[in-house]
Amino acid sequence: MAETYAMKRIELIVERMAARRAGRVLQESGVTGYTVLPALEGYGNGQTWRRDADISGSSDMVAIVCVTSAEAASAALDNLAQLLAEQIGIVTVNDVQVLRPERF
Amino acid sequence: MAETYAMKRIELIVERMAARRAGRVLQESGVTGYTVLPALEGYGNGQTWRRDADISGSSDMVAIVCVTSAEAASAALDNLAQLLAEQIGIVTVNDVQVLRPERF
Amino acid sequence: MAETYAMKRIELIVERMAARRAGRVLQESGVTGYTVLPALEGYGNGQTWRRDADISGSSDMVAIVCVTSAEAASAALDNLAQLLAEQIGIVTVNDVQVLRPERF
Amino acid sequence: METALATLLSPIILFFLLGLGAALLRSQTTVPEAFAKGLAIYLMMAIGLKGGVEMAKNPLTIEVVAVLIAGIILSFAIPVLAFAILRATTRLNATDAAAAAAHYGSISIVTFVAATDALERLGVEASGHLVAVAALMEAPAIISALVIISRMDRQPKDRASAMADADRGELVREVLLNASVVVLLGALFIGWIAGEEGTAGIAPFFTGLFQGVLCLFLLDMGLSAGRGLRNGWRQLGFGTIAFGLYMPVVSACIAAIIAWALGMPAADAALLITLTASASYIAVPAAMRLALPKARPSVYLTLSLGITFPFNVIFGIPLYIGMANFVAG
Amino acid sequence: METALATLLSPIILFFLLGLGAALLRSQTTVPEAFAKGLAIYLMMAIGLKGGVEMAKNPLTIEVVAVLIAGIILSFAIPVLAFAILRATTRLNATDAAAAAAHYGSISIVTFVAATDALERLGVEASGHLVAVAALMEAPAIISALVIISRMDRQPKDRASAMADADRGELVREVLLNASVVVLLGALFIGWIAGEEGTAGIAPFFTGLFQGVLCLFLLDMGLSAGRGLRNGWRQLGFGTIAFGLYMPVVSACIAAIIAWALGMPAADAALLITLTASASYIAVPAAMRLALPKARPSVYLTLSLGITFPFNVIFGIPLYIGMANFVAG
Amino acid sequence: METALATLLSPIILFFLLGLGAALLRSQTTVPEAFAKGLAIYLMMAIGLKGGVEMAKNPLTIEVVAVLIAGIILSFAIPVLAFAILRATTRLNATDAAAAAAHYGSISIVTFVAATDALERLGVEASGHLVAVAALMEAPAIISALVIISRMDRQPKDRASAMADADRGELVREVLLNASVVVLLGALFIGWIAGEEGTAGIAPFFTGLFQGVLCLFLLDMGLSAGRGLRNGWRQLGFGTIAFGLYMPVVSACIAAIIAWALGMPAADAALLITLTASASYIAVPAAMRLALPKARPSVYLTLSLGITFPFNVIFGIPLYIGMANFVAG
Ligand SMILES: Nc1ncnc2c1ncn2[C@@H]1O[C@H](COP(=O)(O)O)[C@@H](O)[C@H]1O
Ligand SMILES: Nc1ncnc2c1ncn2[C@@H]1O[C@H](COP(=O)(O)O)[C@@H](O)[C@H]1O
Ligand SMILES: Nc1ncnc2c1ncn2[C@@H]1O[C@H](COP(=O)(O)O)[C@@H](O)[C@H]1O
Ligand code: NA
Ligand code: NA
Ligand code: NA
Repeated sequence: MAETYAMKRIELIVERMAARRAGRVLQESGVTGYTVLPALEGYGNGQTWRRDADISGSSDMVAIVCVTSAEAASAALDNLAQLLAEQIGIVTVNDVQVLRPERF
Repeated sequence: MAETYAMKRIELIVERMAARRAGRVLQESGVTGYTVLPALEGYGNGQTWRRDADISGSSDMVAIVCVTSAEAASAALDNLAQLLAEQIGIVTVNDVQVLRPERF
Repeated sequence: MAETYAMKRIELIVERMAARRAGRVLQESGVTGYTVLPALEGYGNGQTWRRDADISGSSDMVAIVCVTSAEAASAALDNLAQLLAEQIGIVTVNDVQVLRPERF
Repeated sequence: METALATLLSPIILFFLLGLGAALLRSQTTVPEAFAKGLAIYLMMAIGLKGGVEMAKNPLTIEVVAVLIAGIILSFAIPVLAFAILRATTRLNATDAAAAAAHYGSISIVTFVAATDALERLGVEASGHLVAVAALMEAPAIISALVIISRMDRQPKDRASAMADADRGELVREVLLNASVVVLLGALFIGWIAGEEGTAGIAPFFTGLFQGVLCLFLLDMGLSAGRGLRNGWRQLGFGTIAFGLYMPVVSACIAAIIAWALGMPAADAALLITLTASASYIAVPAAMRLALPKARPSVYLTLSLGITFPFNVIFGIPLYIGMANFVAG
Repeated sequence: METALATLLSPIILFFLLGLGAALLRSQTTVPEAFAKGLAIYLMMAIGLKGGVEMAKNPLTIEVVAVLIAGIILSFAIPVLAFAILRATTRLNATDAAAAAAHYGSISIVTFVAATDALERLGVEASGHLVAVAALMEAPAIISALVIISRMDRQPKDRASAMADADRGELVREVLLNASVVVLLGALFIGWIAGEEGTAGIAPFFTGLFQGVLCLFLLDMGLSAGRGLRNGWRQLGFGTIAFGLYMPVVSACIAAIIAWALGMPAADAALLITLTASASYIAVPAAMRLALPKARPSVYLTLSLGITFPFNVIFGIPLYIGMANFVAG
Repeated sequence: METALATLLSPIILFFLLGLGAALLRSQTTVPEAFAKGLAIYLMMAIGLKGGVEMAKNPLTIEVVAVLIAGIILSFAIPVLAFAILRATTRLNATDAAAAAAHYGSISIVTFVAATDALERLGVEASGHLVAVAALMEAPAIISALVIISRMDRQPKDRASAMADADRGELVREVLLNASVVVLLGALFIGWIAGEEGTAGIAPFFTGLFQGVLCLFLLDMGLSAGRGLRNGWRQLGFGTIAFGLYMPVVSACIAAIIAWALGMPAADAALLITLTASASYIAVPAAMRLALPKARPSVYLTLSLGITFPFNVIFGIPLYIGMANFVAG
């Protein structure tokens, strides 16, 4: 079996307009990459939103996935706490195994 | 490092037409929010589907991500079992760390 | 509480043009299904890309999610290592709990 | 014969064949879903407006109402027949058979438009209220299929099979207020009250471009039908495939008799026959995923989109026009 | 009265009402986001080109410049007034009030176009430079709202509230180089230098189709407004809802006085009044998510898209045309 | 000179410059991908139909066949030359050089259309079969580049570098049945058999709107090119950037000689020269991701989309028309 290495996977679900800011926070925290996925609809706080049903797009969310080392993940969490105090969003971290650890 | 708290991440991959029903099941199970992501294509049961190649959209799937407490997750799994007996879909749960546990 | 079973969740973030090839690798490794999610934008290697801002689509990435047994996951990792040596992409694996293990 | 050739040489049909061929050759050409959905809304607006403007020219007579009612009855009735045939001649289970039957009772708006186009190439034009007939024939077939299934299932429902209230509400809205019903009837009404004069400013968009947009849409339909056929045909038995070919003709005959009984003019009869013969591939599949999730899309969609739609568009329409000329003659 | 009826019977407004009604009845009809965004770009190109071609016909006079400046001043000033009113009459906090105020200072290009369409139905046409006014009125209101908030917040900023340089850069680009400013001003400039002759080849697309595309877009606006209203109205107090109805009229009166002072012709005055009365629902919400993330979209968007936009399109435009005739008369 | 000015003042080019400028100023304006792809399909249908209708007017002569063959040979040959130049003058490795070379052998359909538009502004029209030449020049360059690379790589292939059968199948379909080949050739064929009369009903959509849609598409091309240039130019050495500017002229000279040898009329020669000088930015990048994944998109895409495309559209086309007039004179 291919050898695997422990890393962290950060998943940030955040408003679309805050995605760029979140990306900068991640970069400053030392991660080497991240990927932004679109969301279609969602529920929170008793309200639902739906991308195609709101021409202003002001409730749109995205999911940002970032695989990174434990240190960078820890720094990222510290820095994201502040962003999340201001913008709508949630963040999760969990352990994952990766191939090719030198990539992160 | 920012303090983190244990939560569950539920990921439900389900047909698009069942997403609303799944959302209602999650809400009834006591989760505080969830986000629906679109899928482009997929494979299962020896068949592939592709969003842009099927004008009827009848095979389209979505991924529903829900971060929630262990209790709500457990209730959600019970309730989703029934939905998944009828509609096409799979569900996974895993442990994650979050900031601001009061949000869930 | 509904009984759950241990499985692996593979997440592959890979260029869109390599998604089909990755799908074939997964199928050959014995997984029973996977789902491809689109990405909007991303960052890596000091460069950002953005789907709507590049008419050629040549930097587009997708996320491939695959829930599968430990054996199939191990085979998939072996086979993906080779694909990832040629194409741009990263792969993560983690433990998840599922309902209805006979589905995988 | 001449009709058949004229139909086949229409660019609309040629683009359909192009898509069909490309998909069968496994080309990865696709029309993005968001773009195709936008075009579909455009087409329904254009069809509705045109029908409404035509309707405004004549008073609403008792004959018009009779045709509307006939359409609704056909939509309710065809699924009963289709279900009986499928159960008798194929090995499909009750759920799959009911779901497929619903598709044949409902209608395909693109087949309707292709027939309108074929009529125009022959120099005739049908009445505007046929658009209303089309809109009204969408939903009854779904209700019919659900009644069939609930009759079969007489045992007391446990929690799993009984539908929750919220789920039922979602289904009702999907059946009665789906995009094609809303846009088609809404645009019909707008065309009707605004009239020819009121819609003159929007005519270049909705009338001038109609045929061209239809070409693009039919390219996409061809791509979808070809892919559906390539993936799905192996799952269908011979009896089921045959059903996809003769059922439209059976429906057409029934509609022809009704058109004759109502004394409909030839062009109107051709459209009523076409609507009855056509099978849904957007509204009904969506409703079936909600109402009968156990029914397999690979069965009903391959039938309606992969087999019946190409059959109707290529061979059916000239045949139905011929039948209409016969019963109206 | 006649104006009001003519406006209401325009297909554009009827499609808006169709969307509004469908969303209030909880229909799931939607226009895909990517398609709607594409149409929005088309509309802005068409508006800009038309304005530019008109502008090319006349020299740039001092009167034109005066109107441009008046528009900018109105966009800066209205938020100050709106903020004061909201703080005095509602329980909205400063951030929510400032964000909402920014929307009312900025403009809605669709309301502008609906007014242009209403004028054309009455046989009058406004000057091309009003398009430039529209483009220039987008951004100042945002700046105004941010100044208001920064004045309120006198305590020394900690790291959390001070904006990072990169964040500020993003905001500035979003405010000054957002899609509608770029496309509107760019197309205006292109229309201006290419002129009627240079744009003849593209006229069928940008002029002929304009009204039809607008119908499709307004169907989507109606769906959005109806959904926003259904979800959001419960979160607004009575005072806030009332604000969404009287604020456009207040703004309109101010603009009418300025139009009178500048001696603007009636059609131009009608558009300046409409712009001032209209509230943004695309550019400003996006900027507010960046600049004032704590302001609640459910407040400002329900106000501008759910209340003020329908009010303006249905009742406001005839009123503003009437006011313009009065002050220009 | 006059030609150059007429080209630069075309709204098509002006919208390209608008997009380019906005992207260089880091505006976040974008045209949604799904919408742009839909427009691209429209454009290819329109181009194909027009070419086919033109071709139907004249019999297929030996001269036409000669031009088709010349195009295919050019597409095969240019990558060999481009590869040699890149290896001699830049530090690109063999894979990057081969991938970039493939782009220059293949064609850009938008550059082709911009040249057609420039010719029309000068009052001349080229023959319909040049569209067929465009379609046939897409793929050979890709094959050529793959042959070059496989020649270089003489060592026995291990499993990693040998392509699996399924992968090869996917590549072959991507090269021979990609969307632009399918739609372009399909529409050409449809236009050819339906003829002017058969396509009259769809002419308002495909002919009337063509230039307008092109403006919207070129706005998007400008945004893409500007962004690509801003992100990518730092990764290219001076030699590589220079290649993006002189290579199209080199290719143009070769094509001009062939056009002269074949005795082509000036307008046709201008298009053959333009095709040869143009570089692909959709079909070839996609094929390269499959066939040569190690080649860097930031190199070949910045070259073809960020440097050569703007050069051709702004400066190249007037030059190529001049060259064509010279060799055909
Ligand atoms: N627990 C959660 N899990 C996943 N997504 C969530 C969760 N809570 C909120 N969201 C997403 O965030 C959006 C805003 O939530 P809220 O901040 O609660 O209004 C929702 O509409 C969802 O898309
Ligand atoms: N193990 C899996 N992991 C991820 N997605 C899956 C899996 N199995 C099925 N799917 C998704 O569910 C769809 C239907 O699968 P099936 O029910 O097996 O026909 C597939 O096309 C995939 O998109
Ligand atoms: N650590 C990571 N986590 C998530 N996505 C990544 C990561 N690294 C790279 N990516 C994605 O892969 C793309 C190419 O990355 P690279 O190979 O580093 O140029 C990026 O633009 C991201 O979309
Ligand atoms: Na039917
Ligand atoms: Na305003
Ligand atoms: Na070339």
